[in-house]
Amino acid sequence: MFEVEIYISLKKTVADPQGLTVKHAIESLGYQGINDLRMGKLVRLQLNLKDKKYAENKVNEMCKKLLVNPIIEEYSFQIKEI
Amino acid sequence: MFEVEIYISLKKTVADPQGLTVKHAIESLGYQGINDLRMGKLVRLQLNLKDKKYAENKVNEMCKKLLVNPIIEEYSFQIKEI
Amino acid sequence: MKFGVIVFPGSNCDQDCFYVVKDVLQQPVEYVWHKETHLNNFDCLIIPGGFSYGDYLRTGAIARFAPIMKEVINFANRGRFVIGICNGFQILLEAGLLPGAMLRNVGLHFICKHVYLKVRNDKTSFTNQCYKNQILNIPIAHNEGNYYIDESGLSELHNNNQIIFQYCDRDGLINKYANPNGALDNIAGIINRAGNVLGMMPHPERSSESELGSTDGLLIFKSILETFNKR
Amino acid sequence: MKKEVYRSLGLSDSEYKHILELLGRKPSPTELAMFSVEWSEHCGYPRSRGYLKLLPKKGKYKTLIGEDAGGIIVDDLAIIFKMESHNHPSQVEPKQGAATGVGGIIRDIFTSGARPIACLDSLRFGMPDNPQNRYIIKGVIDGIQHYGNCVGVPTVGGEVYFDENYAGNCLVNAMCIGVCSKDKIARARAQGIGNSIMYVGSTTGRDGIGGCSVLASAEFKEGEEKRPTVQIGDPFMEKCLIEATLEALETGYIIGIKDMGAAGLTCSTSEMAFAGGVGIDVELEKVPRREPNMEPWEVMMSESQERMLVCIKAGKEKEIEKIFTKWDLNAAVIGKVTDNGIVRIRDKGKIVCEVPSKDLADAPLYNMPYKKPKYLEKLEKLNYKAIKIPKDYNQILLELLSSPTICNKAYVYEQYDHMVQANTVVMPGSDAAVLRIKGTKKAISATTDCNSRYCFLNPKLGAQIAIAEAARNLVCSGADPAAITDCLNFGNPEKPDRYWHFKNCIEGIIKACKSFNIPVVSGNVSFYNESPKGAIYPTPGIGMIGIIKDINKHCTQGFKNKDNAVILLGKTLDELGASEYLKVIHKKTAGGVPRLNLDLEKRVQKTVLELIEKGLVNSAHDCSEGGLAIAIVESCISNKECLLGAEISLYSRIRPDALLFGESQSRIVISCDVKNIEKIRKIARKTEIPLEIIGKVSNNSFKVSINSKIVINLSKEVINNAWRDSLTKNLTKGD
Ligand SMILES: Nc1ncnc2c1ncn2[C@@H]1O[C@H](COP(=O)(O)OP(=O)(O)O)[C@@H](O)[C@H]1O
Ligand SMILES: [Mg+2]
Repeated sequence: MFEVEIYISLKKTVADPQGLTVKHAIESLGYQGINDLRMGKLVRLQLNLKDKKYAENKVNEMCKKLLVNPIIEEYSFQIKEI
Repeated sequence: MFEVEIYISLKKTVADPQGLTVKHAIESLGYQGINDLRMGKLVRLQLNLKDKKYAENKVNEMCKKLLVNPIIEEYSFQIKEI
Repeated sequence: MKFGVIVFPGSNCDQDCFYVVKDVLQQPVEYVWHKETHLNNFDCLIIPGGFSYGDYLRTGAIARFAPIMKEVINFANRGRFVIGICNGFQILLEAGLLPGAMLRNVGLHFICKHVYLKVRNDKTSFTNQCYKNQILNIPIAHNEGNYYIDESGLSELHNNNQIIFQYCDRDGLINKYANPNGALDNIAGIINRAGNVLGMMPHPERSSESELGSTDGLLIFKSILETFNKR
Repeated sequence: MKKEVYRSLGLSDSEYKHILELLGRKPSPTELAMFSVEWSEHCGYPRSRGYLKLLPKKGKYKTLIGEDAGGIIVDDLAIIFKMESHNHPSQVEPKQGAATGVGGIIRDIFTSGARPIACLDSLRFGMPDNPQNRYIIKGVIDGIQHYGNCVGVPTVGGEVYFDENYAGNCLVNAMCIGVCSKDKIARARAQGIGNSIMYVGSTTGRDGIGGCSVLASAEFKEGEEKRPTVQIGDPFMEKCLIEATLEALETGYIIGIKDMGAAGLTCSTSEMAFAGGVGIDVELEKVPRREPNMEPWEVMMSESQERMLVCIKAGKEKEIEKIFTKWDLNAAVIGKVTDNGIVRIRDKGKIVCEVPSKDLADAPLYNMPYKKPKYLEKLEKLNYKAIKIPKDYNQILLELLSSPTICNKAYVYEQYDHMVQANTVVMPGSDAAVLRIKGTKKAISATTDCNSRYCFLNPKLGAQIAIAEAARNLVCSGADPAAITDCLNFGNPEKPDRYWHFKNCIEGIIKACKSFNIPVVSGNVSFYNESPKGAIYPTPGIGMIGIIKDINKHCTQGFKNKDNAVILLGKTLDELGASEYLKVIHKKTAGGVPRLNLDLEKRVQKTVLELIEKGLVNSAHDCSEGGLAIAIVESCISNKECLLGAEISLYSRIRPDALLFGESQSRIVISCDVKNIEKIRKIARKTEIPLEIIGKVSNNSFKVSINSKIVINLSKEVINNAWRDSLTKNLTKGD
């Protein structure tokens, strides 16, 4: 069994107005020194598989097929046996 | 300077319709063995601060004040000097 | 001319499209359930607006895998007419029938209001009842209408006259003030290279009767009918 | 049973004693939990039912009353509607609180067999200059757009008021209207011994059972985390549920159906049994669940969203199940109808509840003490002379135009899909929304109204004005006012001053309804709207619908053509009390509420309706917050594509500020072709209402003179700028 965390975010070349808005909101609370802020998606799932390599392949597939739109997004993930 | 990744997700006790729908979608693509899937938010930011402890405190504050509603959400974060 | 309206769970403009085709355009029309695996002699398919699967992952991302979509793709590849409106446009993008992707509106809000569109290409199967640079009044209602495509894709669209509608102001000026959602080059609707698949964010089915304040949307349905009848 | 247990469930000592007497034994934990919600204000209305009974039930149209939502019959159609509050959840989790409020009211409508065709939302917040308030305001709007847009029901109208007294307790009242053929109305009851009880929709989790966690610590496990009382709405599921339910109702095999709202299964089982005069047996382990190891009372109390209970003709379960599974929804037979009038719940064979439905559903009724609050006497008295007459009316007008309660609300309603279903003929931005009914010439007009400052200063009159204003708004769109739903938001009813407000508001509603011959077909009570700073203003929100006979004869508030005559119908009195002007400019909430002559009001409305039906006017707009000057400005700049001005000449002996900004009732500003003036005059003479030609529409500036002296002269762009983006600017501060 694996616990997977997939991080999906907009490509650097794509503007992220939501990130900007959140950055301003934080700054208006008086926090300084935020250089860059980008919003993304987090997908947490448990995979009932045995082999780690195989599981990684599957996660990559899911991302490419469904979870991520490569025109605008990029992703990375972490996988951990539990 | 720190790079911070904040992971925000719905509390375990709160229903996650979005996660459920995505889980079904992945399953209907033929993937088996997904036990649980929950959607969340990812906030990536860079903090121009010196002290790690201090930076951690600030991130905790931002989460509590603005980014997270503790009634339904929980969060964790990673912080890394860059 | 026989129309089909695809129904995904979460579609919510399916009944409006159905109504306009049947009662205003007065053409035969049927619903097509997303779980179907074959299509019944349709001449034109409408992929309606709404929130297929709640738009829960990304707009259109899940609907694109519905069983019927294989058939829709075949149908389009055979040169038949497909029109995707709003969520339907988003689904066509995800399915790769049209190039590009949709981002969230720059203002980060859902926007529902009447806007003006300039007809950039009046020689298509979907616009032959309009004249070039005609200004149409058609409403939008979406959260993700911020059209995005990379540079080479964009110049390809321009070079092939695939940009059909651009957001403009009442006087036809295309500028950032007339851009409701941040879409690249004010793009509101595009067609594929072959010219048989149209995707547009505005809702022609909401502006096809004078009671609702505008009949400009009907021009699009009438254009398709005209193309079909001429064939 | 320990006192602490039932007390913290909200039951009093005497209520607990009453339960012991009813049962003749000690209640099980499940039963105790069920009693506690059924007898709460939320379900059983023990502190308000006595007064609600008095609301008029008959009017111009045949009424349908007594189910979850009520309605009227118009020709062959049933028009069902209701308004409901979701204040407390929205205060703690604005987005989801508001979203689930919308979801709940929509379910009430389609479980009556009607397709939801429109929503409205009546909102009250603290001032937008405070970041905490802004967070709530934006979150609530986001929740409404998120849910409403996704389920495909247009949000066509509503209201937003801002006042500091709502800062600690916002109000989110959502209204939904549905339509069906009158012989397709579904009932919220179980009937027919042996028929099946089916559960449909989303799964059951431990949502919203926070209040009952005491049962766990007392009887079961210690120290469980207190559950949030906010649920996450799933508009996608609800959209599927709407379609599946309406499809299932078409079969004719559904005997009864009820939404699982507050208190979920408890409410739906006991109330469906009670309404049908039957009993219901339920096997709890058959309930589809999201979480393992749920206690029986957790399942019974869960407030998981998007679920319903259905009573199905025996033998037809498979057919109904097929429809729901086609939409990928859960459907499970969990019980059956019995003849003993008892709600009997078994969990894995063990009986955990066995109570007559009547005992649960027929909550006790309390007489509450009431008393007029002392501070009112002081507030009522206002020394007008002490209020300085301003010098620069230009500045005052601009300040009012940009004040949050008066300024343009497009920031709100443009985030709502107000056109889906393609029926919206008059969109938000006019006095009332107008929806066509496809296949007929008729249309429905709808509005929500309540000036709670009036109700605070004079509840009885304030409530009457809310109804008069709602009717006036409908009339301005060309509709004949037909029926209302009310959403009664008040503070703690156990405090006599709060209860006095409640009682007087109800009396006001009754008086106005009788006068207009309009029934109250549905409604909702929300008490305990308090924060540490005190109670909210009493806010009896009125949702009203009207019928337009011929859709081609509707009207909107904006001026259409330059050189049209501007006419004021009704009379401006020398009154300033309780006005927005006093509050915004002079920072005063005081004075007598504007007078209301119901007879004059009705004649003004009748006149305007006749004028619209005869096609004699080009616009009609009532005077409300901000008075005559604001009403005329709004008519000038309603259409952003075609701003107009006006030249207005007033002659009067009352104070200029009262003349311009006072909120005298029963006034409507119309515009018309000059050639129609005489015809209009004749009709007004017949109905004996005051008529005054006060100027004309222009293409330039907005100019007002009083007794031949110019007091306001502003370009149409300047007034437009003050009004149009003010709310957006206020709310995006700090972004
Ligand atoms: N919360 C809201 N949701 C939708 N529409 C709204 C909301 N608030 C105001 N509106 C719309 O804005 C317009 C002006 O509202 P309001 O000033 O309250 O009108 P009135 O004073 O005539 O009752 C109306 O068309 C109303 O329906
Ligand atoms: Mg009004």
